[in-house]
Amino acid sequence: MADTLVKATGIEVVYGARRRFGRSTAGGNKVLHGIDIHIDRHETVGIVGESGSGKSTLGRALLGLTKVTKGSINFDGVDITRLTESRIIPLRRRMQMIFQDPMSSLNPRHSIRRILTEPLLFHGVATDKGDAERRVRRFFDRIALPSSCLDRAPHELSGGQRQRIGIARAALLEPDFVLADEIVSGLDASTQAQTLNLLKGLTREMGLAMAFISHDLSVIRSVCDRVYVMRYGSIVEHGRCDDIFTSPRDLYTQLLIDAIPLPRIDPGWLNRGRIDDATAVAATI
Amino acid sequence: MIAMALLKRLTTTAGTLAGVAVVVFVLLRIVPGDPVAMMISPGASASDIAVLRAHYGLDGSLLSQFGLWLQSIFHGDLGVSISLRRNVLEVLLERLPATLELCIAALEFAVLFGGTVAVVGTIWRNSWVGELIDAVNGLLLAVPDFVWALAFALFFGVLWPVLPLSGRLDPSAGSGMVTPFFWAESLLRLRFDVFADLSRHLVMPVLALSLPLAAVIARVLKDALIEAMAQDYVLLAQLKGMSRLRLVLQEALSNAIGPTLALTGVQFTFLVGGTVITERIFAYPGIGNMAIDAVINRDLPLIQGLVLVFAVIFIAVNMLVDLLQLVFNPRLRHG
Amino acid sequence: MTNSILSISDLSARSELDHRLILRGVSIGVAPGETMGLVGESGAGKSTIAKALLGILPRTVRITSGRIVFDGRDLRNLPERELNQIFGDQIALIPQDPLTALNPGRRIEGQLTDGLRLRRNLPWRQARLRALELLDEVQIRDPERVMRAFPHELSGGMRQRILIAAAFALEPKLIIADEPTTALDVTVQKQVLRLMRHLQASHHTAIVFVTHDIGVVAQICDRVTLLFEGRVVESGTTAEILAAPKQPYTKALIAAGPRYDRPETGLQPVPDSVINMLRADIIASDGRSSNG
Amino acid sequence: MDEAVSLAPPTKAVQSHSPRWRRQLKVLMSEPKVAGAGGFILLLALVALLAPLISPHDPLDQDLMLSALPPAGFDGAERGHLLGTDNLGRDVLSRLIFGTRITLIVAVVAAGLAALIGTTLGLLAGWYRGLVDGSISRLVEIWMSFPPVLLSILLVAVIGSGVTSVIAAIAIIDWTRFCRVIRAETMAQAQQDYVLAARAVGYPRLYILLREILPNIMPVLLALVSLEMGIAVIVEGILSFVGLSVSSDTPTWGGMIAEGRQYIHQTWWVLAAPLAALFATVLCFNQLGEGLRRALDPVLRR
Repeated sequence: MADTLVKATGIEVVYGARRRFGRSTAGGNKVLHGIDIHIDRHETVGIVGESGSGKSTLGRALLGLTKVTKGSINFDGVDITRLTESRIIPLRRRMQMIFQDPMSSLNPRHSIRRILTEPLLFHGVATDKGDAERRVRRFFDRIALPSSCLDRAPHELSGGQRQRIGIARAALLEPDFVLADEIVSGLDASTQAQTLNLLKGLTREMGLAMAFISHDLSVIRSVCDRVYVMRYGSIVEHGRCDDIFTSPRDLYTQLLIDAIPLPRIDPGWLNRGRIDDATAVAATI
Repeated sequence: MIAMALLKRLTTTAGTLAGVAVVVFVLLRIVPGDPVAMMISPGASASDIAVLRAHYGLDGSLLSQFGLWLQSIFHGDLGVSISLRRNVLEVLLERLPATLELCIAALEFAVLFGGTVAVVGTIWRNSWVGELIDAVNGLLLAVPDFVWALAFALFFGVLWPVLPLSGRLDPSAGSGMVTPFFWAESLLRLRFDVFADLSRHLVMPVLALSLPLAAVIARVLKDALIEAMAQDYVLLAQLKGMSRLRLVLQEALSNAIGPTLALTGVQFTFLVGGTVITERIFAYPGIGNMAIDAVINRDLPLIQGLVLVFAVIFIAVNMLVDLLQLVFNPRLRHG
Repeated sequence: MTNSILSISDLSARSELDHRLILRGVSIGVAPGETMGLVGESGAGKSTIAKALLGILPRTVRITSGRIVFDGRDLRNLPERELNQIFGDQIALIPQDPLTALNPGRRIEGQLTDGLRLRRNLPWRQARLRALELLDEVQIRDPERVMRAFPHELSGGMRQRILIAAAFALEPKLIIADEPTTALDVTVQKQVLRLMRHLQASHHTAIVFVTHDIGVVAQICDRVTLLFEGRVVESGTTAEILAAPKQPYTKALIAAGPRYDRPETGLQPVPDSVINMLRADIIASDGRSSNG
Repeated sequence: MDEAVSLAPPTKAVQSHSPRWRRQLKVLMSEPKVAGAGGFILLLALVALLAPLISPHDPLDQDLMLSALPPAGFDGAERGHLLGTDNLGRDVLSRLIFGTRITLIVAVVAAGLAALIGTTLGLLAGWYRGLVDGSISRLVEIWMSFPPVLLSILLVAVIGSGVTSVIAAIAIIDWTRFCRVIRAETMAQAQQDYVLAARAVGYPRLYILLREILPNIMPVLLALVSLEMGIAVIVEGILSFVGLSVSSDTPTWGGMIAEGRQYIHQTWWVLAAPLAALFATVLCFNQLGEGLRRALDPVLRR
């Protein structure tokens, strides 16, 4: 498994556990129940699940941004689970993140120039300010953004522009691994398509490995090679997209796929797969 | 669930009280110079000083002094006031009711006036009425009780002398009140002559204390109401045929009170603190007025007693606010 | 549209803030008991139409021309008193976000019975019984407990069912469903869509279903009206629109969304050429109407 | 579902090309409250600076022949004394002008100190949470259990009167106001995605606090500082009213108010003039604060 880049084994995360002298006692709700997941180099892996499935928490745990209460995370052979902050910094450059809400993920008081050039200087990807500026301008041509944006503040740009700035911030650091957390939900079909095509192009050109989190199976199918299906903090099924979508083994996955309304006339769809409402009710209260 | 929240609140309150006790004890001990020297009246003999030192155990270690001091407080022995030559607790209990009546009257007026302004400002928020309320409220927020008190004294006391400038009751009215709670007692015993006179004395100090609180309530409650009015559930209620007033009172108010309570609590403690200067301006015989004299006369036991009383009031107010939060916010109750 | 319950003709609306046209001569007809889909990307004007039908247009939006005939009466020149009998009574709303559409500070019972008591002045006991029936009808297992519950104790799907029950409570002739399932998980969405279709059949209520998801339209709507920046691009039965769309924009919009059953075809953004052609047409017609 | 999308091309047109700080300055000045209130305070500062030049009389020299003169416009007024004289014959306007000095010094220095202490503790408590937050919050809770006015009077009495002790008293008491607000604002900002993004980039924790979060706290902080200056002016007024502020010969508004209160029936204007000045100053600091909060907050402004 030489080409495995990110590997997580038996991860558990508990929110709100009251910590007594470092040991987390009982209490608090367990959000992830023993997750095993791996992502190989240059591979795009989907993580899909409905709200409350824990997919976002898993994503942040993979990047070491959320403390894991049990299990370990390995990035390119290094166990980063309990690394101190200072020792994880060099690795940070190689694993980046793109956010769902372009408005709140860019610092409102920083100019776009500062948001994009500072990380390059911090990690030494660029030798000096001029080098950083050149890299950013070259990248702007690639993602069709006018370089006059550099002097603007985030709230002076459109939603689509801000989303591309978010992608640029991650890609400019030339990482090996990118986490995309629900980056297209809430966008119109057209802008969604533009953004996903841009991202697919970049991952191919830069040979990035990507974990793509979404609640939308159709988006997952058109972007990812493999997919993990999650429900209530556990993985119910995983495999190549072609296998999962044509012959799903797990009942919940079937339910999830069948629940997607397709833009074609399908009279039977509405009444197919009547799961007993009791289970739905019990599960959700 | 509520019991657990209460228990947690009690422990933090105990912690705060302990902290307050330590601060008061230390504050009065770090005073430059010998604490006793501060406490003795001029011309006291050497033996008096020795007695005082022994009484406060000043010869023992700081810790034992603190222990001794705490014990005495638990037994209600706050020491003897130097300037008044009377038991501190007794004096406090005698004058506290006057201040409490003043503060409660101010609170009632502030809640009524501030609440009404907030509701009216919300209903007509898109008209000139709304803008006018905002502008006037902006000014009110800037005027502290100190400025109000002096402005009233100037206007009602001098230029248009309608109200008495000082005191709590005209000696001529002949109170004949038994309890120190004159205002409440005169009402209960239907002594309207006394009640009227008391009220005339109370108008200016109550207004001076309550207007700043009313301005805060009006501003905070109106912002919370307007935010609630923008929610879908108010739109649905409107579609059910509710009148604008009922929309505000039934739909928005229940959710707007929660956030407003916290700020009103803090602001009310400032109001109680404000009695120190407001009572002084109107020579109103409450504990606030007495506090300034205590400080000027360096009457340490009395100062200690006053600071503790104020602290207890503040902590009680904060606890009351937390309990009310539980009442008004079902989500907190169910956790 | 001879026996239509709702007939909007040539409706135009303008924003007071920047004086731009939001609706440009929209005409839509809805038959009793029929579900009409209003589809379009954000900014197409579908939500403005929905608000106009409920009389809750924001103060800054003004209808400049056109007629809205509901149940034979033109809403634009009815007295205020009569309009109040229609909005929220004969025309009801199913809102989008169940999290903000129920009052967090009040139990469910009050929010369900208010409409019955205010609009039908049912006594308190009778309104409570009717509310329990409604909860049963929307397949809620334990109506008594739900009546006493506060919104934060219930799931999103459960809350949306309650809102649907509230909408059908007054037996309206027309329901405006404003993106009712957008905020829900896809499994919950399917249950809610199934419930709406079932209730529509038993109450034969017309529904104007506003959404940006063409998949949902395909499964739930009898007819569809596609909007682009305030103008009707195409309108017809769902089968016609999906099988043989006449306008290039319609074809492009259907193809834009990703599809799990045909991964290679999806992700084609609407080409700029199609958008520019539409816009040129709009500017031309704006020119005609403003000096016409 | 926002409806009003203009016919402009998909990406928003990018506005003018002036550098960011000039645009921010233009925005600040366009806010009426900032321009108006700011202007008055600048004027006040000038008056304080040039007091000896512009003051018609020496604030201290008494002239019993001209005592208790009413202000201009009332019968018995004297030309040279616009706002009249007090019962010792001292010119009210001159004392008012010189009083501005103490007022502004106390306002600026006390508010600055309180801001420094409170903001530092607030940032630390809001960002590092855990034990740090617990102990600071407990300290604030204890500190707020004392009535601020009484505590300041007590402190000044203990430290001894004088401008420095007044400033120290105000700072020691009012830092909790900054700590409470800045802690809440820091916690709110810390939940934003841009902070998570900074952590993802790998910036150290302290760097994120100072370079990413602090700039976003500025609007609230600046507004609070100007509010605090207004409060400091009031507390200084109260302290000199109670006779604890500066030594009696230096004129202060509070001192004038105290004398005015004593002879309220004979010379009401001796109370009215400083009271009006105090009110105008506090009102301006307050309005400046609100103006700054609205002008500097991009979301509010859009």
